[in-house]
Amino acid sequence: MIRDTQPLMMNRQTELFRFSGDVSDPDFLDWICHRANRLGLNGWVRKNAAGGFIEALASGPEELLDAMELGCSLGPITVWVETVVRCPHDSDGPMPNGFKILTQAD
Amino acid sequence: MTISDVARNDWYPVAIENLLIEGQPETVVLMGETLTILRAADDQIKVTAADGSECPLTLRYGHVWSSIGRPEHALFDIPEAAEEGRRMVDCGPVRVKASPLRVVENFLDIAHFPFVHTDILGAEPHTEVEPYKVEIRDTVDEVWATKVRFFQPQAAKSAEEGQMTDYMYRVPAPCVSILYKTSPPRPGAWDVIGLFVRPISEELCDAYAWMALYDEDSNQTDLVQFQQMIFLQDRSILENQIPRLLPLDPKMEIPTRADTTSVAYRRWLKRKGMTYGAQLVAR
Amino acid sequence: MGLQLYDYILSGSAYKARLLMALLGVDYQPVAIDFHPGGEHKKPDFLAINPAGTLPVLVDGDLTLCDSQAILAYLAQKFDPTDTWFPTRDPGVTGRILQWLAFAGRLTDTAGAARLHDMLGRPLNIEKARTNAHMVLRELEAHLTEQGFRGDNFLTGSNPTIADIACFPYTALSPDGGIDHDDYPAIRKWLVAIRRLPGFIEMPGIHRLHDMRDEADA
Amino acid sequence: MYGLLKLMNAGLTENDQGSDGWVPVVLSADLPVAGVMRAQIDATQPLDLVVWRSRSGQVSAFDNRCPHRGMRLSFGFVRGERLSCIYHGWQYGEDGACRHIPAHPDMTPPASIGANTYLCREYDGVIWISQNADNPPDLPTFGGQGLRSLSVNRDEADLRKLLAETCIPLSGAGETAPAEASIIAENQTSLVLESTTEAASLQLMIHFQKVTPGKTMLHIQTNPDLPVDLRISLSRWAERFRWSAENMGTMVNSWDASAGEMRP
Repeated sequence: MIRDTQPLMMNRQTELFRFSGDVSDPDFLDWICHRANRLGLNGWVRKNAAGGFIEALASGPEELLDAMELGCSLGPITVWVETVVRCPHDSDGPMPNGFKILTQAD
Repeated sequence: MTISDVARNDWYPVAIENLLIEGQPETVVLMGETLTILRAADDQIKVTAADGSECPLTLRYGHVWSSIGRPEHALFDIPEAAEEGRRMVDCGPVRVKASPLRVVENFLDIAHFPFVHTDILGAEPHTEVEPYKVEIRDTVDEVWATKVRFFQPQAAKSAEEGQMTDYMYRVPAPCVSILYKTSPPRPGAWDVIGLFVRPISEELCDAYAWMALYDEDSNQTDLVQFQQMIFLQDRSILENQIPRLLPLDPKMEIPTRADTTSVAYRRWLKRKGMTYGAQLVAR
Repeated sequence: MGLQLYDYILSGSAYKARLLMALLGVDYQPVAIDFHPGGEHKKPDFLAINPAGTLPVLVDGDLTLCDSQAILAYLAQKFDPTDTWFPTRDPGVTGRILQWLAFAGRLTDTAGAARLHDMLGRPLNIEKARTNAHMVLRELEAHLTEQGFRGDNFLTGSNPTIADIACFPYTALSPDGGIDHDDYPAIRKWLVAIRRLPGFIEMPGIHRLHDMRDEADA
Repeated sequence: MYGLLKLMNAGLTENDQGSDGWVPVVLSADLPVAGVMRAQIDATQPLDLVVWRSRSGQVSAFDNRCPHRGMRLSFGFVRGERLSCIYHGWQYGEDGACRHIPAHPDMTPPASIGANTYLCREYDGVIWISQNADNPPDLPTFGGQGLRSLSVNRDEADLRKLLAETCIPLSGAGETAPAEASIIAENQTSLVLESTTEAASLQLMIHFQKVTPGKTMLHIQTNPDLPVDLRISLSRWAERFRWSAENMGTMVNSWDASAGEMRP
């Protein structure tokens, strides 16, 4: 069903999330993407193979970024998120419309 | 199904100590097993399994606690129970057709007060949940939520107007939640309300409320019935949440900051491997 | 000394008396009896007041009434100057009201018993109780459907009477005993009509109608 | 001459394939303004739905599960054009989109947070639900009056068979020769029973809702403007039909003398 996009009255902000712990299940990326789309956030998620963690850039109102953190900190049963680190991100570049998974090639 | 060790080897409430009458055995079901509780002629209380074997026993906080496994730890401590001047109130078991974990989770929630406990614990338009602090305290292996504040329309019988009330929540065991709340007669002190849940099955439980209050005036039965009123307002919610098990994967849900305690509780259950009463894959 | 009501907060029968007194604006002194977990209603002090050991009990001076339907009739006769809650001038009307007061007893025995089983763990053949409760609710549904054809919103006419108050609690509370209202559209409308009465009070298991607090829609 | 009213357009023929995908869930009159109800539909994927009517009269249907924490929305309440969940008061518009989260009152929820919606149409006195957006409603037209809905603990197929095979006097007591009713039209969702005597003609349209296996809801409409006593008779006929269906027997072929009289 197509819905009108509502104007978000709140201040949008962009944050970089780092999820670490036992996060190797590749389905976790889909899970995060699904959560971000559900929350109407823009951005991307990718696996940081070198660092062994997942990182995501998400843009939206603060309350929804909090909801993003909460949902992902629990995540699917195959994953244990030990820590979530969030830091503000000054992004000059354009944010993707919607939320997507970046592959290693991206 | 197999019951995970963490669920088996824990303590659960099986009776109210004061209500056990000598020579009159009571039977209850704990995670599918029938237990018999008896106060013998020598005033000793015993809990026996269906095969006749004796079960572990602890008498504390007005309740008889037992287990179908072998608890390696003592029952959690509630230091306030030993404080002088408090009044202990046993509110009795209420049966709920829901996962015991759902019952505990609901007890940790404040955002429902204006809609479910209208004009008692909350009232519109005072619905905002301010940020509060939640942590898993590794040293004691407990979930704590502190600095919780919420508008209460009538904090005490004498109160004319509503006010912000302070709360703290503590989860010392998967099926137990303890609430600390500003004591109206002693603003600097906390009243303590515990919810002790006995899983009958994964989707059915008995919940015992217990209170340790600073209150010298109220009639004991009035206190019991106030607590029963609150809990019965929650019961129809608990029996109508889908799924009946508590999801450990929140894919079908949308927790927000007001649900921080709920998420911390579920994370803690997940880490402990407490899967009894939990749904592992979201549906 | 005024009215005293020996009361239990979770009792649908005691709620009948509380509800009618609220609707009539009658003051009373509630006396909480520890039905659960204490079983105080079966102990000597209470049995001295009501040998049957049931709740509620209404005491008004020298008079003690131990049946919720009788309490409703008494309260309406004594405190309703409009004579609408229990009109007795027309024998046909009176007869029909008494018929529904008796019917209320069947609700208590079926849906009320199922609720005590599911909520407080009282022993019962629960499947049988639920089946019988649905049979009773079907009768109520059929009657309310016919009342609807007549343009009447309540059990015996266009105004509520003690018949409605007597049948309301255990019908409204039946989901507490695993008996939902999905099959009963006329009952659903009737329950809402009672909850909309001025002066209505709730009890645990019967939430208030939050829609009565209408907000400006953004 | 109320009984001689003809169906303006029964909308059904023997070849009619019916309105595939549309399921009747309630008579319009049984879902008043600000009404909220639960409807179950037995399908390949069984549905548990909330159906509600806004202040302005609009009807909507969602999954009966609040996206926040799974509470059944059928316990909720309607204010204005929104349905609120009873648990934490999350509000949803008729399109299912979340409009307000009371715990975070200053935030405007994004349109992506919403309840799962179904097509919901009010048509000719009945509220219908469909999962299939590609399938336009082709619903029966009857122009009648809602009689009542009642649940029967039998499968729809059994009920149709029983209705087809059984001699069912629809007319009231006092008739010299109670007429037999026959099915004059039938499709996948509904059928029309007609009973004609010299004095009167009666039609009942029955819409079937599969609720759960072994349980069917009948939503019954009649000719418009029937007198009260005849409507009572027909309501009691429906009760007798249910009794008969649930007891596996044949229809009791006598009219309840206590039922209303039909006076030409």
